[in-house]
Amino acid sequence: MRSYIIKRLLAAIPVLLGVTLLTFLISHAIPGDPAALIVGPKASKEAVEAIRIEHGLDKPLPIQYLRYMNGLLHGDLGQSIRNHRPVLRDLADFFPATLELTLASLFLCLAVGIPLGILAAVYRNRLADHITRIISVIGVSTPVFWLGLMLLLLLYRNLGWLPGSGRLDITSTAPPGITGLYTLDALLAGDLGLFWEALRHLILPAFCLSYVYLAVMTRIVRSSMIAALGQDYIITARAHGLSAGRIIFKHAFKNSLIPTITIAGLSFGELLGGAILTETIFSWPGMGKYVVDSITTLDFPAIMGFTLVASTAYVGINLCVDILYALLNPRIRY
Amino acid sequence: MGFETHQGPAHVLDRVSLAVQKGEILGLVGESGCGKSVLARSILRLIPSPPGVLLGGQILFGDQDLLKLSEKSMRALRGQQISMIFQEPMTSLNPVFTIGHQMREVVRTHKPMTKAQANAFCCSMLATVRLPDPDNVLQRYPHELSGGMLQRVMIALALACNPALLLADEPTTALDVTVQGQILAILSELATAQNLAVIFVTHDMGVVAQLCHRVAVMYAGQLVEEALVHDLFAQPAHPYTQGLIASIPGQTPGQLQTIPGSVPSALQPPSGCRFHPRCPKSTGHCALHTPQLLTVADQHKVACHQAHNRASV
Amino acid sequence: MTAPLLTLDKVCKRFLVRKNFFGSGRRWLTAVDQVSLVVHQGETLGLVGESGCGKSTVGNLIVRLLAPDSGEIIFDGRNISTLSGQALRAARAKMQIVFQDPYSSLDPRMSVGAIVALPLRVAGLYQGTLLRERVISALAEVGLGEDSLERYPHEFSGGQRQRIALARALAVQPAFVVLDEPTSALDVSVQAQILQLMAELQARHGLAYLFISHNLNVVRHVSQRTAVMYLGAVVETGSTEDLFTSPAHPYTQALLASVPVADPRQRQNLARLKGDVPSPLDLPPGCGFHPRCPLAFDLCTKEAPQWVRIAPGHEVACHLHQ
Amino acid sequence: MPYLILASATKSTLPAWVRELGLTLRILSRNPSAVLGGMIIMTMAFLALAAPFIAPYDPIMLSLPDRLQSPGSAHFFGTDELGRDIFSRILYGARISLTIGLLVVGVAGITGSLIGAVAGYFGGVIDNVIMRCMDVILSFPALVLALSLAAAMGPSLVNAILATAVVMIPKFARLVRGEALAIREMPFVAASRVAGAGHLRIIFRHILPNCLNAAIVLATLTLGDAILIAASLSFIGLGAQPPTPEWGAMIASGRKFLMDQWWYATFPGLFILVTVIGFNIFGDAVRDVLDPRIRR
Repeated sequence: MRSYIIKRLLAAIPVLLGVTLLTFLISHAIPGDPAALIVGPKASKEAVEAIRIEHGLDKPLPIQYLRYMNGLLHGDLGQSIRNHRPVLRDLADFFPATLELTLASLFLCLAVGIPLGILAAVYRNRLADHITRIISVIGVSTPVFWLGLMLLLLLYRNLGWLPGSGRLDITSTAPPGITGLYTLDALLAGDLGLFWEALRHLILPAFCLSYVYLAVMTRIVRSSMIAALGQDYIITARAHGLSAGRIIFKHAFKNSLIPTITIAGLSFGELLGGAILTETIFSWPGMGKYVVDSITTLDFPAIMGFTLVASTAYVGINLCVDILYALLNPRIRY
Repeated sequence: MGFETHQGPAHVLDRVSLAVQKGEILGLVGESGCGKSVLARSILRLIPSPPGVLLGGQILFGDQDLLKLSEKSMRALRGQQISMIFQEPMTSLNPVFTIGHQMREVVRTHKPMTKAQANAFCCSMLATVRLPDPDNVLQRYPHELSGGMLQRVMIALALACNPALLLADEPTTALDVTVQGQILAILSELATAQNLAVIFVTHDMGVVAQLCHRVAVMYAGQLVEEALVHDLFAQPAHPYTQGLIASIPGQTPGQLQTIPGSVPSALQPPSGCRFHPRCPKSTGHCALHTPQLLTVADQHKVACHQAHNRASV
Repeated sequence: MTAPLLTLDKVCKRFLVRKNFFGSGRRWLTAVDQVSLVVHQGETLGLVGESGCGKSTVGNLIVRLLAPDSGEIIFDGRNISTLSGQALRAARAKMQIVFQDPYSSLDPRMSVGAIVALPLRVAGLYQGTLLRERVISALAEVGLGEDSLERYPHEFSGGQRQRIALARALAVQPAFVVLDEPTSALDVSVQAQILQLMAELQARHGLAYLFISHNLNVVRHVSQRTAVMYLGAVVETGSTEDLFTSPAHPYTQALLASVPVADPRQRQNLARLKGDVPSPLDLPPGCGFHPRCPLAFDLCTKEAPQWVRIAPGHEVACHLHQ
Repeated sequence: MPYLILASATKSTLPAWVRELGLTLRILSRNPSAVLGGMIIMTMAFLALAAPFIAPYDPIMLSLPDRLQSPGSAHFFGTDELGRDIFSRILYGARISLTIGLLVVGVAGITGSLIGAVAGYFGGVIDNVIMRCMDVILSFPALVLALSLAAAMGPSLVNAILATAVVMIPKFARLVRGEALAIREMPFVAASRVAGAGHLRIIFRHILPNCLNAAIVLATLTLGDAILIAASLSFIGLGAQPPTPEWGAMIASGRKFLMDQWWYATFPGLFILVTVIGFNIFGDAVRDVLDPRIRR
């Protein structure tokens, strides 16, 4: 098993190289004038020229790539045009908020999506299945940003049940930073009031973000459960007199998990993409909001830095998923 | 033991009546799609409904009607008193659990045993089907064993609780000839030893001739002939059975006898005798009237107008 | 005696099996090991063996869907084992193949007419109405009417599809056809029809067949000569009559004895061999059959047996006969 | 089951694909969700085509006196901050969204399918190189890659469409490659090779036609995603620019007025939702009919 994990880690290296190559090409080869993008729209001609020389943008692309990689290895993702801070430091500041949001959404998805998917598969073509199907079709068809706005309109403006923006009330101060997740940090600090406040702020964005992903999750669980329930070994298990509960929750579910986690890992990309929009709507100070703000100010280095970090995270998640897959599936254990 | 069923809307089984005694191996023969597997599965009520609907009839196990049992008592029966082995040993076991895990689970469902007891019991079961190194086999996953070995595991599992009836659904079709021989030998030996009633579903007349005591021939969802194995091969009464035996190659040199046409669809079976469009002896009467399954000689029943006429003359 | 139509001389084929995704633990699977065979004009050679013994690979090597690693394949006086491109196309114009599964051997997206016409089109032999007529006559030969031209494979039953596959093979008027388990997927009653049809076509066109099958009864019925394969190697060849009545190799003997005879008066001991067919990944040393052979002795585990002629045209590779 | 029976019952002289299309449509017409999805799509297509005739107002022209009016008989869906009729803008927006969807799926579908067929058919090094490139694209979250591509090319609708298409290509390439890998092992391909057929003939005669169903299913299912991604790009300011009446862009400007003028952002979103639902349920139904194997 250990050798499998090591091999899997090694196999991720070319993928990451590919990711850096593509990010490099997007930032250096696609734009008409990369230098102009790096300095920003308000810069003078001379400043553009200076940057061109300074960043070696007049050199051939392969050499530029080496420079770029060298920078990356030293943690240099470029400098933000807006505040002239290193992009990496900005992203690091915003990272915990995004992590808190995505983890909360992931939890919601799994907690609701898996039972719902099983329910739909077991009661296939009955009422429970139809209701689940309607919920999930609406889920995959809803524009996240619009859903967020509608939630704000209803639960914040009209009903006033939940706060509509930020991670805490404006007047509150953040709990002492240990994990960077306010809910967790507040609990660690023993401040239940603050925990409740952070949780209330988290609910709307987390629900908004999870809904799309939840729909995808439900569909996968449903279809892989149906596939598993149609296998010969299910009939064998029935012929051996095992109970329906055992057959569904043990025999079929463990098999259905194998395709489920693969696709769940792939769909994590949708969660990351959705985070961009959700954070924007709910003024959630995470990387997603940061990148949209960067787009408004045409802060190109910030955009590319975010792209790289988000993709690396995505590759990392799928790496974990692969390892989990090997743990669940005896057929590919080495 | 006896049963009598028919299913719809595509009448996969039409008024099939059969009986098996203790210690007897009954061969159920027919070509693909004739309903022989469906029949075997309906006995254990494994046909999902929808789409399968049992329109009528009864399945008597001893004096219990299986069709009237609750799902719970049915479950207690499955694996315990009636068990089943299947055609594809490779897919009949759950790929993500070890053989031992799955065997123990079944054994402990039916018998109060500790894990260690169950393990020892499974080991002894594997030994009775002559699997070498049972301890090791228990720790393996299904994909690590060959088809022949898996089929032995399936047999061991099926016989673990000393059932009274074993349903074998083409258990050797997916195996090589030399391995098939081994499996058939084990089955026949264990059936005798445990005084089992076996329903052996197959399309291979050779296997039937070698293994079974009695044979039932099915065609397009209906039973067309039933006889002791010697009588069936010596004096097949139904033209379909005759054709089936004559079209086995390698029997006699020279021309191979053929049955013209192909197996009809279960959705639109022919009228009257379902075999009449392919039958060399059919008359106008056959197209209109469905023949009954009637006794023509001792323990020999056939559903054919011509055979009935001959018998009554 | 005239020169044989097809000769295989010590043909070998190995496959690289990547044990895992990263290519480490590479192993070779020996599918065909030193196989020599001869097929004469107008005869049927049966090739029998259990699954995984390499018999289908032999068929694929002959029609050059695969290239042999070593050895020679001589067809119609030409060595075709190393040909490629245009030369190969020309050389195999006289050979065709029919596969086991009548459902996947016909492109579901092509009409029957287009399927049968494709080899003729590729060969550039016929065009327009001539092509159409040729296709119709090929279909007529296998008992299918002109109305089947515009229909699609899924509208036909298994037996009819196998007729279409035969029509496609025969359209280019080959001298030799590889029949790779052509009736295994069919019901007994339909199988008999197809066997009958193939015999008629052979008689009419003087075709030579290599009939690959795991079904000994069928091979006995159709072939004049038979070769038995085990684990990639041919272990015995001879006239069908000799081989079935006096099998010389212990494997052939066991194989024949394991076939259930459709006669309840002759009950056999079916369990003649112990164990399973070993994986072609780890070939046993010496004679490949020795781990399962009831008669194996010391030499069998060390040395591969040589070919011995025990009767005219009947040869066996077994130490017992040395 | 009914598929086969119907097929053998039709014996006409029409070309095969017409027969098959007819058959598919007939089966779809018996599937309620296909009918619902189809009706939604057709309604949207009709609104898009007939926009100039139905729309009560000009979608671009300003009318400052009418600004931010709530929905009523004069303006069904109210007006925006420049006094433009939101209903009229939504109708014209349908044209943009449907065009985006079709363009993205067309470009990505054709490019991706060809790439996939070549990779799957030839296998080996060619396959490896192509699929590793696809893997790199797939290791970016879709919206993130589309966003950075669009940012690099500069904010415009055309660039947003291109960026979305690039993101979708690997989906088609993967699917078609998988199919091609299976098809090239089919005996009918072997039979053609024995008959002497070359690579091109096999790719175009066997591989691509047999991938068609799967690709069409994926295309139908992707249409909705494409519309969503493009709308998201417009929403964050990288797609359609003002005054283009694109739905995502409309929601973006409506966001500022959310708390007091709810209608502004609500109606365009409702139309995205309904359109995408239409494509998704139609796509699901097409998948059930054409290809029961692909599951998501």
